[in-house]
Amino acid sequence: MTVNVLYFAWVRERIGLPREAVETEAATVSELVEELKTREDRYAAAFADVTALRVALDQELSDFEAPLAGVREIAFFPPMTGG
Amino acid sequence: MTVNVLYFAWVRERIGLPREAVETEAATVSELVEELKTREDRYAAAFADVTALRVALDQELSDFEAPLAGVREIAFFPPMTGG
Amino acid sequence: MAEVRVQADSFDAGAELNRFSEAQAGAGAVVSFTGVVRDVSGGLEAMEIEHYPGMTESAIATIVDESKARWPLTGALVIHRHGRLEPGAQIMMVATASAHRVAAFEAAEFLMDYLKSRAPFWKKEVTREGTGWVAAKDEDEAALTRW
Amino acid sequence: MAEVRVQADSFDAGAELNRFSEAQAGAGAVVSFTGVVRDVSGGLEAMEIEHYPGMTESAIATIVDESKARWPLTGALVIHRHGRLEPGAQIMMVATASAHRVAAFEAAEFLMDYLKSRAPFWKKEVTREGTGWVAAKDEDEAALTRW
Repeated sequence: MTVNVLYFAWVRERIGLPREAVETEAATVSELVEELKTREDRYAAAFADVTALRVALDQELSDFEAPLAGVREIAFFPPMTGG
Repeated sequence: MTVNVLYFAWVRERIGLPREAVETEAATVSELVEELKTREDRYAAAFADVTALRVALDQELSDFEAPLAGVREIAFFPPMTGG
Repeated sequence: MAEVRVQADSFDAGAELNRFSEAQAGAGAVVSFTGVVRDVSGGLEAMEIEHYPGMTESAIATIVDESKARWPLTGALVIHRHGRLEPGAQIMMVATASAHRVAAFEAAEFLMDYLKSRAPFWKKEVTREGTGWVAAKDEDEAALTRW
Repeated sequence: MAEVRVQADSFDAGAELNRFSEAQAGAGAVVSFTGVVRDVSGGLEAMEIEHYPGMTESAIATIVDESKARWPLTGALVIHRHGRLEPGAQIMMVATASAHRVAAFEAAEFLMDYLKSRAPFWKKEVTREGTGWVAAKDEDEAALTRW
Protein backbone atom coordinates (compact mmCIF):
# COMPACT_ATOMS: atom_id res chain seq x y z
CA MET A 1 0.00 0.00 0.00
CA THR A 2 0.99 3.63 -0.41
CA VAL A 3 0.75 5.94 2.58
CA ASN A 4 1.44 9.64 2.95
CA VAL A 5 4.03 10.16 5.66
CA LEU A 6 4.30 13.62 7.21
CA TYR A 7 7.06 15.04 9.41
CA PHE A 8 6.87 18.08 11.66
CA ALA A 9 9.25 20.26 13.68
CA TRP A 10 12.71 18.74 14.25
CA VAL A 11 11.64 15.43 12.70
CA ARG A 12 10.96 17.33 9.46
CA GLU A 13 14.28 19.14 9.75
CA ARG A 14 16.30 15.96 10.38
CA ILE A 15 14.69 14.04 7.54
CA GLY A 16 14.82 17.10 5.32
CA LEU A 17 11.32 17.04 3.88
CA PRO A 18 7.80 17.72 5.15
CA ARG A 19 6.03 14.78 3.52
CA GLU A 20 6.51 11.88 1.15
CA ALA A 21 4.57 8.96 -0.28
CA VAL A 22 5.88 5.65 1.04
CA GLU A 23 5.25 2.21 -0.38
CA THR A 24 5.08 -0.27 2.48
CA GLU A 25 3.66 -3.55 3.66
CA ALA A 26 4.28 -2.71 7.34
CA ALA A 27 1.50 -3.96 9.62
CA THR A 28 2.12 -1.46 12.42
CA VAL A 29 3.65 1.99 12.97
CA SER A 30 6.68 0.38 14.59
CA GLU A 31 7.28 -1.80 11.54
CA LEU A 32 7.08 1.25 9.29
CA VAL A 33 9.60 3.05 11.53
CA GLU A 34 12.02 0.11 11.25
CA GLU A 35 11.70 0.19 7.45
CA LEU A 36 12.34 3.94 7.33
CA LYS A 37 15.38 3.65 9.63
CA THR A 38 17.09 1.31 7.15
CA ARG A 39 16.73 3.81 4.31
CA GLU A 40 19.30 6.46 5.16
CA ASP A 41 21.19 7.88 8.12
CA ARG A 42 18.87 10.90 8.36
CA TYR A 43 15.92 8.57 8.98
CA ALA A 44 17.92 6.55 11.50
CA ALA A 45 18.77 9.83 13.27
CA ALA A 46 15.20 11.08 13.30
CA PHE A 47 13.81 7.82 14.64
CA ALA A 48 16.71 6.94 16.98
CA ASP A 49 14.54 7.47 20.08
CA VAL A 50 10.86 6.89 19.39
CA THR A 51 9.98 7.66 23.00
CA ALA A 52 10.74 11.28 22.02
CA LEU A 53 8.19 11.05 19.18
CA ARG A 54 4.45 11.07 18.77
CA VAL A 55 2.46 9.61 15.89
CA ALA A 56 -0.90 10.49 14.36
CA LEU A 57 -2.86 8.18 12.04
CA ASP A 58 -5.25 9.96 9.70
CA GLN A 59 -4.89 13.08 11.88
CA GLU A 60 -5.68 11.40 15.19
CA LEU A 61 -3.11 10.79 17.92
CA SER A 62 -2.21 7.10 18.08
CA ASP A 63 0.67 4.93 19.24
CA PHE A 64 3.52 2.96 17.74
CA GLU A 65 1.84 -0.43 18.12
CA ALA A 66 -1.27 0.66 16.20
CA PRO A 67 -2.10 -1.30 13.00
CA LEU A 68 -1.76 0.51 9.66
CA ALA A 69 -4.54 -1.32 7.82
CA GLY A 70 -6.68 1.26 6.03
CA VAL A 71 -4.54 4.21 7.16
CA ARG A 72 -3.78 6.81 4.48
CA GLU A 73 -1.84 9.48 6.39
CA ILE A 74 0.83 8.95 9.05
CA ALA A 75 2.49 11.87 10.83
CA PHE A 76 5.56 11.82 13.06
CA PHE A 77 6.43 14.72 15.36
CA PRO A 78 7.86 15.61 18.78
CA PRO A 79 5.57 16.26 21.77
CA MET A 80 3.38 19.23 21.03
CA THR A 81 4.04 22.70 22.45
CA GLY A 82 0.94 24.73 21.72
CA GLY A 83 -0.82 27.32 23.81
CA MET B 1 -18.28 58.89 73.00
CA THR B 2 -20.03 59.60 69.67
CA VAL B 3 -19.71 57.06 66.89
CA ASN B 4 -21.05 57.05 63.35
CA VAL B 5 -23.16 53.95 62.82
CA LEU B 6 -23.83 52.86 59.22
CA TYR B 7 -26.39 50.36 57.97
CA PHE B 8 -26.41 48.62 54.58
CA ALA B 9 -28.77 46.45 52.52
CA TRP B 10 -31.70 44.97 54.50
CA VAL B 11 -30.26 46.25 57.80
CA ARG B 12 -30.58 49.78 56.41
CA GLU B 13 -34.11 49.04 55.17
CA ARG B 14 -35.29 47.58 58.49
CA ILE B 15 -33.86 50.41 60.56
CA GLY B 16 -35.00 52.95 58.02
CA LEU B 17 -31.91 55.06 57.72
CA PRO B 18 -28.41 54.68 56.24
CA ARG B 19 -26.40 56.23 59.05
CA GLU B 20 -26.71 58.02 62.36
CA ALA B 21 -24.53 59.44 65.11
CA VAL B 22 -24.87 57.41 68.30
CA GLU B 23 -23.82 58.47 71.79
CA THR B 24 -22.66 55.36 73.66
CA GLU B 25 -20.39 54.10 76.40
CA ALA B 26 -20.51 50.50 75.05
CA ALA B 27 -17.15 48.73 75.39
CA THR B 28 -17.74 46.23 72.58
CA VAL B 29 -19.80 45.85 69.40
CA SER B 30 -22.11 43.40 71.20
CA GLU B 31 -22.79 45.92 73.96
CA LEU B 32 -23.64 48.56 71.36
CA VAL B 33 -26.00 46.11 69.65
CA GLU B 34 -27.77 45.47 72.98
CA GLU B 35 -28.18 49.21 73.50
CA LEU B 36 -29.59 49.72 70.00
CA LYS B 37 -32.04 46.80 70.39
CA THR B 38 -33.65 48.52 73.42
CA ARG B 39 -34.31 51.69 71.40
CA GLU B 40 -37.19 50.69 69.15
CA ASP B 41 -38.76 47.62 67.57
CA ARG B 42 -37.11 48.31 64.21
CA TYR B 43 -33.67 48.00 65.84
CA ALA B 44 -34.72 44.86 67.69
CA ALA B 45 -35.91 43.40 64.36
CA ALA B 46 -32.71 44.32 62.52
CA PHE B 47 -30.46 42.86 65.21
CA ALA B 48 -32.64 39.87 66.14
CA ASP B 49 -30.11 37.39 64.71
CA VAL B 50 -26.58 38.75 64.78
CA THR B 51 -25.23 35.55 63.23
CA ALA B 52 -26.86 36.86 60.01
CA LEU B 53 -24.90 40.10 60.29
CA ARG B 54 -21.38 41.29 59.73
CA VAL B 55 -19.68 44.30 61.28
CA ALA B 56 -16.89 46.60 60.12
CA LEU B 57 -14.98 48.95 62.42
CA ASP B 58 -13.46 51.97 60.69
CA GLN B 59 -14.04 50.20 57.35
CA GLU B 60 -12.33 46.93 58.27
CA LEU B 61 -14.19 43.68 58.83
CA SER B 62 -14.28 42.84 62.52
CA ASP B 63 -16.39 40.80 64.94
CA PHE B 64 -19.01 41.39 67.59
CA GLU B 65 -16.62 40.91 70.52
CA ALA B 66 -14.21 43.59 69.28
CA PRO B 67 -13.61 46.58 71.58
CA LEU B 68 -14.92 49.99 70.47
CA ALA B 69 -12.21 52.12 72.07
CA GLY B 70 -10.99 54.67 69.53
CA VAL B 71 -13.42 53.51 66.83
CA ARG B 72 -15.17 56.29 64.90
CA GLU B 73 -17.24 54.39 62.32
CA ILE B 74 -19.21 51.19 62.84
CA ALA B 75 -21.08 49.50 59.98
CA PHE B 76 -23.63 46.68 60.17
CA PHE B 77 -24.65 44.68 57.11
CA PRO B 78 -25.59 41.19 55.90
CA PRO B 79 -22.97 38.86 54.36
CA MET B 80 -21.58 40.43 51.22
CA THR B 81 -22.68 39.39 47.74
CA GLY B 82 -20.24 41.02 45.34
CA GLY B 83 -18.71 39.69 42.17
CA MET C 1 0.70 47.63 38.44
CA ALA C 2 -2.68 47.30 40.14
CA GLU C 3 -5.82 49.24 39.32
CA VAL C 4 -9.09 49.23 41.25
CA ARG C 5 -12.19 51.05 40.04
CA VAL C 6 -15.61 51.18 41.71
CA GLN C 7 -18.07 52.99 39.49
CA ALA C 8 -21.70 53.37 38.45
CA ASP C 9 -20.81 53.73 34.77
CA SER C 10 -20.66 50.84 32.38
CA PHE C 11 -17.28 49.80 30.98
CA ASP C 12 -15.98 48.22 27.78
CA ALA C 13 -14.49 44.88 28.86
CA GLY C 14 -12.66 44.36 25.56
CA ALA C 15 -11.10 47.81 25.60
CA GLU C 16 -10.12 47.33 29.26
CA LEU C 17 -8.56 43.94 28.45
CA ASN C 18 -6.51 45.40 25.61
CA ARG C 19 -5.36 48.39 27.65
CA PHE C 20 -4.43 46.10 30.55
CA SER C 21 -2.60 43.61 28.33
CA GLU C 22 -0.53 46.28 26.60
CA ALA C 23 0.80 47.48 29.96
CA GLN C 24 2.02 44.01 31.01
CA ALA C 25 5.66 43.82 29.93
CA GLY C 26 7.01 40.31 30.41
CA ALA C 27 3.65 38.64 30.92
CA GLY C 28 3.03 35.53 28.88
CA ALA C 29 -0.45 34.96 30.22
CA VAL C 30 -3.41 37.29 30.70
CA VAL C 31 -6.66 36.04 32.25
CA SER C 32 -9.89 38.01 32.44
CA PHE C 33 -13.21 37.38 34.12
CA THR C 34 -16.37 39.31 33.32
CA GLY C 35 -19.52 39.01 35.43
CA VAL C 36 -22.85 39.64 33.72
CA VAL C 37 -26.35 40.16 35.20
CA ARG C 38 -28.28 36.95 34.50
CA ASP C 39 -32.05 36.79 34.33
CA VAL C 40 -32.32 33.52 36.25
CA SER C 41 -36.09 33.46 36.79
CA GLY C 42 -37.10 35.07 33.53
CA GLY C 43 -38.70 37.99 35.37
CA LEU C 44 -35.71 40.04 36.46
CA GLU C 45 -36.09 43.75 35.71
CA ALA C 46 -32.87 44.89 37.33
CA MET C 47 -30.16 44.13 39.83
CA GLU C 48 -29.45 46.95 42.27
CA ILE C 49 -25.97 46.91 43.74
CA GLU C 50 -25.35 48.76 46.98
CA HIS C 51 -21.86 49.26 48.32
CA TYR C 52 -19.96 50.92 51.16
CA PRO C 53 -18.06 53.86 49.67
CA GLY C 54 -14.57 54.08 51.08
CA MET C 55 -14.47 50.59 52.50
CA THR C 56 -15.18 49.08 49.08
CA GLU C 57 -12.04 50.53 47.55
CA SER C 58 -9.82 49.65 50.51
CA ALA C 59 -11.23 46.11 50.84
CA ILE C 60 -10.59 45.43 47.14
CA ALA C 61 -7.10 46.94 47.37
CA THR C 62 -6.34 44.60 50.28
CA ILE C 63 -7.54 41.59 48.27
CA VAL C 64 -5.44 42.67 45.27
CA ASP C 65 -2.37 43.14 47.50
CA GLU C 66 -2.90 39.63 48.88
CA SER C 67 -3.05 38.20 45.33
CA LYS C 68 0.22 39.96 44.46
CA ALA C 69 1.86 38.52 47.57
CA ARG C 70 0.79 34.99 46.61
CA TRP C 71 1.48 34.96 42.86
CA PRO C 72 4.16 36.65 40.74
CA LEU C 73 1.80 38.99 38.88
CA THR C 74 2.92 41.72 36.51
CA GLY C 75 -0.44 43.40 37.09
CA ALA C 76 -4.02 43.12 38.26
CA LEU C 77 -7.20 45.01 37.41
CA VAL C 78 -10.54 45.07 39.22
CA ILE C 79 -13.57 47.04 38.02
CA HIS C 80 -16.85 46.70 39.95
CA ARG C 81 -20.04 48.60 39.25
CA HIS C 82 -22.76 49.71 41.66
CA GLY C 83 -26.27 51.05 41.14
CA ARG C 84 -29.06 49.72 38.94
CA LEU C 85 -28.02 47.17 36.29
CA GLU C 86 -30.32 45.48 33.81
CA PRO C 87 -30.08 41.86 32.60
CA GLY C 88 -27.18 41.44 30.22
CA ALA C 89 -25.22 44.32 31.77
CA GLN C 90 -21.66 43.72 32.86
CA ILE C 91 -21.33 43.94 36.66
CA MET C 92 -17.61 43.64 37.08
CA MET C 93 -14.37 42.39 35.65
CA VAL C 94 -11.05 41.13 36.90
CA ALA C 95 -7.85 40.77 34.89
CA THR C 96 -4.53 39.28 35.95
CA ALA C 97 -1.21 38.87 34.14
CA SER C 98 1.80 36.74 34.90
CA ALA C 99 4.71 35.02 33.18
CA HIS C 100 2.84 31.70 33.30
CA ARG C 101 -0.75 30.61 32.89
CA VAL C 102 -1.25 28.81 36.21
CA ALA C 103 -0.42 31.92 38.26
CA ALA C 104 -2.68 34.13 36.14
CA PHE C 105 -5.62 31.69 36.41
CA GLU C 106 -5.22 31.08 40.13
CA ALA C 107 -4.88 34.76 40.96
CA ALA C 108 -8.03 35.61 38.95
CA GLU C 109 -10.01 32.88 40.74
CA PHE C 110 -8.67 34.03 44.10
CA LEU C 111 -9.72 37.62 43.37
CA MET C 112 -13.20 36.48 42.31
CA ASP C 113 -13.67 34.28 45.37
CA TYR C 114 -12.67 37.10 47.72
CA LEU C 115 -14.64 39.79 45.89
CA LYS C 116 -17.75 37.60 46.24
CA SER C 117 -17.56 37.33 50.02
CA ARG C 118 -15.20 40.01 51.33
CA ALA C 119 -15.88 43.17 49.34
CA PRO C 120 -18.82 45.22 50.71
CA PHE C 121 -21.36 44.88 47.90
CA TRP C 122 -24.97 43.74 48.28
CA LYS C 123 -27.22 42.71 45.41
CA LYS C 124 -30.97 43.28 45.32
CA GLU C 125 -33.14 41.71 42.66
CA VAL C 126 -36.00 43.77 41.25
CA THR C 127 -38.75 41.73 39.58
CA ARG C 128 -42.33 42.49 38.59
CA GLU C 129 -43.42 40.68 41.76
CA GLY C 130 -41.23 42.77 44.05
CA THR C 131 -37.70 43.06 45.34
CA GLY C 132 -35.43 40.81 47.36
CA TRP C 133 -31.87 40.84 48.63
CA VAL C 134 -29.67 38.12 47.19
CA ALA C 135 -28.58 35.80 49.98
CA ALA C 136 -24.91 34.92 50.34
CA LYS C 137 -24.25 31.34 49.28
CA ASP C 138 -22.57 28.83 51.57
CA GLU C 139 -20.58 27.64 48.56
CA ASP C 140 -19.12 31.14 48.09
CA GLU C 141 -17.92 31.24 51.69
CA ALA C 142 -16.63 27.67 51.35
CA ALA C 143 -14.68 28.64 48.22
CA LEU C 144 -12.35 30.75 50.39
CA THR C 145 -11.02 27.65 52.16
CA ARG C 146 -9.26 26.69 48.91
CA TRP C 147 -6.72 29.49 49.36
CA MET D 1 -21.81 27.96 20.27
CA ALA D 2 -18.21 26.98 19.68
CA GLU D 3 -15.73 28.68 17.39
CA VAL D 4 -12.23 27.50 16.48
CA ARG D 5 -9.85 29.55 14.36
CA VAL D 6 -6.30 28.67 13.34
CA GLN D 7 -4.70 31.57 11.54
CA ALA D 8 -1.47 33.38 10.69
CA ASP D 9 -3.05 36.81 11.13
CA SER D 10 -3.02 38.71 14.38
CA PHE D 11 -6.29 39.22 16.22
CA ASP D 12 -7.77 41.83 18.55
CA ALA D 13 -8.32 40.03 21.87
CA GLY D 14 -10.55 42.78 23.27
CA ALA D 15 -12.79 42.87 20.19
CA GLU D 16 -12.98 39.07 20.20
CA LEU D 17 -13.90 39.05 23.90
CA ASN D 18 -16.69 41.59 23.34
CA ARG D 19 -18.05 39.78 20.29
CA PHE D 20 -17.96 36.46 22.16
CA SER D 21 -19.60 37.89 25.31
CA GLU D 22 -22.44 39.50 23.38
CA ALA D 23 -23.36 36.13 21.87
CA GLN D 24 -23.63 34.38 25.26
CA ALA D 25 -27.28 34.64 26.28
CA GLY D 26 -27.76 33.44 29.85
CA ALA D 27 -24.10 33.41 30.77
CA GLY D 28 -23.24 35.12 34.04
CA ALA D 29 -19.51 34.44 33.73
CA VAL D 30 -17.06 34.92 30.86
CA VAL D 31 -13.41 33.93 31.23
CA SER D 32 -10.69 34.69 28.71
CA PHE D 33 -7.06 33.65 28.44
CA THR D 34 -4.56 35.35 26.15
CA GLY D 35 -1.10 33.93 25.52
CA VAL D 36 1.68 36.35 24.61
CA VAL D 37 5.20 35.72 23.23
CA ARG D 38 7.61 36.36 26.10
CA ASP D 39 11.23 37.27 25.61
CA VAL D 40 12.51 35.03 28.39
CA SER D 41 16.25 35.29 27.70
CA GLY D 42 16.31 38.88 26.50
CA GLY D 43 17.55 37.80 23.09
CA LEU D 44 14.44 36.41 21.43
CA GLU D 45 13.90 37.71 17.92
CA ALA D 46 10.84 35.65 17.10
CA MET D 47 8.83 32.55 17.89
CA GLU D 48 7.99 30.41 14.85
CA ILE D 49 4.92 28.27 15.28
CA GLU D 50 4.51 25.26 13.03
CA HIS D 51 1.26 23.30 12.94
CA TYR D 52 -0.42 20.39 11.20
CA PRO D 53 -3.12 21.84 8.94
CA GLY D 54 -6.27 19.79 9.11
CA MET D 55 -5.39 17.90 12.26
CA THR D 56 -4.98 21.16 14.19
CA GLU D 57 -8.58 22.20 13.62
CA SER D 58 -10.01 18.73 14.34
CA ALA D 59 -7.85 18.22 17.46
CA ILE D 60 -8.97 21.59 18.88
CA ALA D 61 -12.60 20.84 18.00
CA THR D 62 -12.32 17.55 19.90
CA ILE D 63 -10.88 19.34 22.95
CA VAL D 64 -13.67 21.94 22.80
CA ASP D 65 -16.32 19.21 22.51
CA GLU D 66 -14.83 17.52 25.56
CA SER D 67 -15.01 20.79 27.54
CA LYS D 68 -18.68 21.19 26.58
CA ALA D 69 -19.41 17.64 27.72
CA ARG D 70 -17.80 18.32 31.11
CA TRP D 71 -19.12 21.81 31.91
CA PRO D 72 -22.43 23.54 31.11
CA LEU D 73 -20.98 26.14 28.75
CA THR D 74 -23.05 28.56 26.71
CA GLY D 75 -20.08 28.92 24.38
CA ALA D 76 -16.36 28.50 23.82
CA LEU D 77 -13.85 30.25 21.56
CA VAL D 78 -10.33 29.20 20.59
CA ILE D 79 -8.04 31.25 18.36
CA HIS D 80 -4.48 30.02 17.76
CA ARG D 81 -1.93 31.62 15.47
CA HIS D 82 0.88 29.99 13.50
CA GLY D 83 3.88 31.40 11.66
CA ARG D 84 6.44 33.94 12.83
CA LEU D 85 5.53 35.96 15.93
CA GLU D 86 7.65 38.60 17.59
CA PRO D 87 7.97 39.24 21.35
CA GLY D 88 4.83 40.88 22.69
CA ALA D 89 2.63 39.36 19.98
CA GLN D 90 -0.47 37.49 21.01
CA ILE D 91 -0.16 33.78 20.20
CA MET D 92 -3.62 32.54 21.09
CA MET D 93 -6.71 33.09 23.11
CA VAL D 94 -9.43 31.03 24.72
CA ALA D 95 -12.79 32.25 25.99
CA THR D 96 -15.47 30.34 27.84
CA ALA D 97 -18.91 31.34 29.13
CA SER D 98 -21.22 29.68 31.60
CA ALA D 99 -23.95 30.52 34.10
CA HIS D 100 -21.45 30.36 36.95
CA ARG D 101 -17.84 31.34 37.43
CA VAL D 102 -16.40 27.99 38.51
CA ALA D 103 -17.48 26.24 35.30
CA ALA D 104 -16.15 29.08 33.13
CA PHE D 105 -12.78 29.10 34.91
CA GLU D 106 -12.36 25.33 34.95
CA ALA D 107 -13.31 24.95 31.28
CA ALA D 108 -10.82 27.67 30.26
CA GLU D 109 -8.03 25.98 32.23
CA PHE D 110 -8.96 22.59 30.77
CA LEU D 111 -8.82 24.02 27.24
CA MET D 112 -5.44 25.61 27.90
CA ASP D 113 -3.97 22.44 29.42
CA TYR D 114 -5.11 20.34 26.46
CA LEU D 115 -4.10 22.89 23.83
CA LYS D 116 -0.58 22.90 25.33
CA SER D 117 -0.06 19.16 24.96
CA ARG D 118 -2.66 17.77 22.56
CA ALA D 119 -3.02 20.27 19.73
CA PRO D 120 -0.39 19.83 16.99
CA PHE D 121 1.63 23.01 17.34
CA TRP D 122 5.40 23.24 17.72
CA LYS D 123 7.29 26.34 18.82
CA LYS D 124 10.75 27.28 17.62
CA GLU D 125 12.72 30.09 19.21
CA VAL D 126 14.78 32.32 16.95
CA THR D 127 17.56 34.23 18.72
CA ARG D 128 20.67 36.02 17.50
CA GLU D 129 22.66 32.93 18.50
CA GLY D 130 20.52 30.53 16.48
CA THR D 131 17.29 28.61 16.62
CA GLY D 132 15.93 25.87 18.84
CA TRP D 133 12.72 23.92 19.24
CA VAL D 134 10.92 24.50 22.51
CA ALA D 135 10.84 21.24 24.46
CA ALA D 136 7.57 20.02 25.92
CA LYS D 137 7.51 20.43 29.68
CA ASP D 138 6.82 17.54 32.01
CA GLU D 139 4.63 19.88 34.05
CA ASP D 140 2.40 20.50 31.01
CA GLU D 141 1.86 16.78 30.51
CA ALA D 142 1.32 16.36 34.26
CA ALA D 143 -1.31 19.13 34.21
CA LEU D 144 -3.62 16.83 32.22
CA THR D 145 -3.93 14.41 35.13
CA ARG D 146 -5.97 17.07 36.95
CA TRP D 147 -8.93 16.49 34.60
